[in-house]
Amino acid sequence: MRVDYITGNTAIAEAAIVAGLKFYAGYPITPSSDIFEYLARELPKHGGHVIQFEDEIASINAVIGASWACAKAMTATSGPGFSLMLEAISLAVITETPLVIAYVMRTGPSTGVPTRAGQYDVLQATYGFHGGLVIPVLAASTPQEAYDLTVKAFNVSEMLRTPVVLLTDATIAHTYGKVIMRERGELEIIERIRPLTPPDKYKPYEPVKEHVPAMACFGDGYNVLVESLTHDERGYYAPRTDVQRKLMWRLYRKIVDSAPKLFDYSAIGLEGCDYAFISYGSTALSAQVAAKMLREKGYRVGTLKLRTLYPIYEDGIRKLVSSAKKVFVIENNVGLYYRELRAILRDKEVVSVPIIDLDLPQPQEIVEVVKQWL
Amino acid sequence: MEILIAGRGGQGILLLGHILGRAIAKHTNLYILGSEIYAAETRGGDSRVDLVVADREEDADFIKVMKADIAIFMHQLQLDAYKDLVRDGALVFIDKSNTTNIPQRNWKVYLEPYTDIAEKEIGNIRVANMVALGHLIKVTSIVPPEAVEDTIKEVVAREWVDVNIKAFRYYFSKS
Amino acid sequence: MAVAHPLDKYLRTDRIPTMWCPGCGLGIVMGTLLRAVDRRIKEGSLKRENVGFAGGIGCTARMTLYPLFDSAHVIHGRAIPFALAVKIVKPEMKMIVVGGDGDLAAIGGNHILHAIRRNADLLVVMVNNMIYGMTGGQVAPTTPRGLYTTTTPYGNPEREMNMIKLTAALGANYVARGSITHPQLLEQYLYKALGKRGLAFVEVISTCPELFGRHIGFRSPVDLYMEIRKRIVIKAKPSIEESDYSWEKGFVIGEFVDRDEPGFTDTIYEYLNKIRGGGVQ
Amino acid sequence: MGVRGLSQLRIAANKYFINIIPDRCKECGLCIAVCPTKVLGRGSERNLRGFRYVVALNPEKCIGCRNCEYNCPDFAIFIEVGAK
Repeated sequence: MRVDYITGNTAIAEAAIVAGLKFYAGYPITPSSDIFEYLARELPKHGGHVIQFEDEIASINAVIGASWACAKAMTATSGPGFSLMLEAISLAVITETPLVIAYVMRTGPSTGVPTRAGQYDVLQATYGFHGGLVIPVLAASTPQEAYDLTVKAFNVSEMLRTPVVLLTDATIAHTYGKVIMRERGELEIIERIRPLTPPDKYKPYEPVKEHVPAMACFGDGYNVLVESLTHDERGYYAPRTDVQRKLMWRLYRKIVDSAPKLFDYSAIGLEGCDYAFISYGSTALSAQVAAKMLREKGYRVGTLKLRTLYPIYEDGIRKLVSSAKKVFVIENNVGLYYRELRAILRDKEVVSVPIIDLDLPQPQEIVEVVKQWL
Repeated sequence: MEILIAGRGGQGILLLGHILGRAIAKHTNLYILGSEIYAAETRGGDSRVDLVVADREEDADFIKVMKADIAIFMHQLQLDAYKDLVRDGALVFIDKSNTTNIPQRNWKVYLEPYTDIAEKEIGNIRVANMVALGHLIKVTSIVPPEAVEDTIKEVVAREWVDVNIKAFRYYFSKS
Repeated sequence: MAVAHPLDKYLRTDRIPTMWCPGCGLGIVMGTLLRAVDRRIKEGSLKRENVGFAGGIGCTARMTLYPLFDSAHVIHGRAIPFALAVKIVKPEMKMIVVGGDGDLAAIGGNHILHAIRRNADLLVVMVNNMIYGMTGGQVAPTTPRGLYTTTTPYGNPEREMNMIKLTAALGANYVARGSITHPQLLEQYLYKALGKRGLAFVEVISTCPELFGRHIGFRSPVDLYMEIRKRIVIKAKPSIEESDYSWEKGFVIGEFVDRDEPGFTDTIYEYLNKIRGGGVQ
Repeated sequence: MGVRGLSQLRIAANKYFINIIPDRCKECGLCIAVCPTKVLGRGSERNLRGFRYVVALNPEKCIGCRNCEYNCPDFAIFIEVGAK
């Protein structure tokens, strides 16, 4: 165990190394680039490769390739870069390729304010790619969480053979914090399931455990097929409804059924509360302070900070805020994740508190907006 | 506990804040979050570090100072700009060399010529930040001074370590 | 006692016949490529489990579906970064990127530029049938000027893209152009290319009997094949300038570049070893 | 049987065997066109997929050049050395 005083971006890079990162491909983009630079300096010392590709498209496709050579692989980017990666994320979904994308959100749309924060891309992070499935999205609000969730992101990607997004923003990226870094041996590190069957019996897309197939890699002698087309368990293209149905439901279920296992949050004062604040990422810090201010004024306000945004664990969230009469969803955007929560909290009044701020929404501003609803 | 450190670009504000934050993180059981603001495009513009320190992790819950318990102001401009972020009863360290107008507040003010001390007594105007840091540590004892010196050695380029430590020790060598 | 086709050992025979149209040149390219691989495996310079294929999207990229090797059929234009990453992580691999002119010269153009700049250790086989076949016969960057396609119904007004010149200019270690009408010669180029470090680029002039040939008046695969064969000029040591082609002028085939600069993989492992050995701070 | 489930014709031809796998043939005619001695010709029988697969009309003329094998896009024909 080590203790250090590092930024959110550095925490991600450090955690990736501990998780076993062996290949990083990237293209510079503010405010994610210092993850890249840090890894360029440190990862080779651990025998890993860091390569700057010609664009984000090449980067993510290289990450997929590296993962199929059985290296743990990641990239880091921000909104515009993530948009360029979307097509390949879809490829990673259908080919069930474990990989991690650290997504450091900045102010948008388009070039926006590249150095400043926002939470505009929370939906793009999981719904952006074509094909209508879901990938896990974890959200950090402090350097410590960035560290812990990066390790978790790798574990989830390996366990479920899926791309995983670790979502932060420009504020967390450059916030310093005390980070307790656990080393290998002090942490649970999950590795993908490798085939136990001999090559002639191996089917690259046949689930062996909870919808997840075992993964052989390039060079293992298994004649693997990485197939972007709709495929059967052998990886053979099969343009048939029965095959498509089976594949879609398996890819969907393996993520969505894991929601309880992936659910990660912190709750303060939710038991017996009248009002619940739900937030995530850097804005959760503002929401917690705002809640504290209201509690000091006698209101029974609890906060739920979500660290797992997708898959959504509906029952878990419902239970946590069950005593609240009103639920406020506080975000640094026009009210995006609110739509998700409104859909699952149908028996409650769910209020969107969208506060656009280039940095952190001010707690006082949250209090003022919320007060009219109390 | 909230600590605000503010001054103009070029005064070493970020380094001061980083060394203090790092020393607290690595050498105490306290939790800490820290954020930096600097106006990159204009040297001489705002430079500010906010540190939020708490006994429990969940109480180090914000990265911006709401009401500072401790503040360092190295320049008049930032003193004017951020004086309302400092609570009554706070300990406020002000560089007398760069200020003329101290607001009438219910603070415990330490008005000391950090810049002049650095220039005349240490021999390098650039270490005014460490003079101020030494003063803050001596008064508050947030972290043991040795921990700060270790942190200086970790963070500062080798050839500048001695002069920074000398500046940091200034107030400790005075009785 | 019947014997199997000599290439069956390298084929997912349960997927044969291929999806390609009758007379499509792609089957010839695949057979030729597998023969070249076979020679390398037989002589011991290549291990079977170390041969990997990657292709993007298009009829040519479907060539990744049939060989009984590690294989990746990825997204349009992006096979090069995929293959390069495999090669970097597992330098013992010999990665073969197969793609059409659309896949590699159009949508994937940026990746090929930078793969060559790096002298990435890949064999890139670009099958040039001068058309977008899979999507129905639209113009490609390689379509000769003047020819009809479904998106240039009045004739293609654009200049043909000469990938030989491009790859040669950027410093590939090996650049050759073959033709499906001369498969034995093509096999020589591919065999040689498989033995190269750095980037080897082999363009193959091929046919799309359905959506190129028929559209410009050749009614059968044989007619188009014979027409192309007429327009092929074999040269022992052609100059780069001679690689420019047009429908009228025809296509010079041969080896345009053959050099032996260090490949990307060697270089990055050299760095990595230095860093790990403490040679780089 | 060379291939599981597929029938294979093995025609003794001079010093060679001409092997044809009818169900792989797509009737493109390339092998017929590239044969320098006009050994091959269009057949009249249809295979599994309805193609009239190639036949060896004049096997005795085979010179073993393997042009047919090299130019067949479908692995449907190959030459074996060794017949008498």
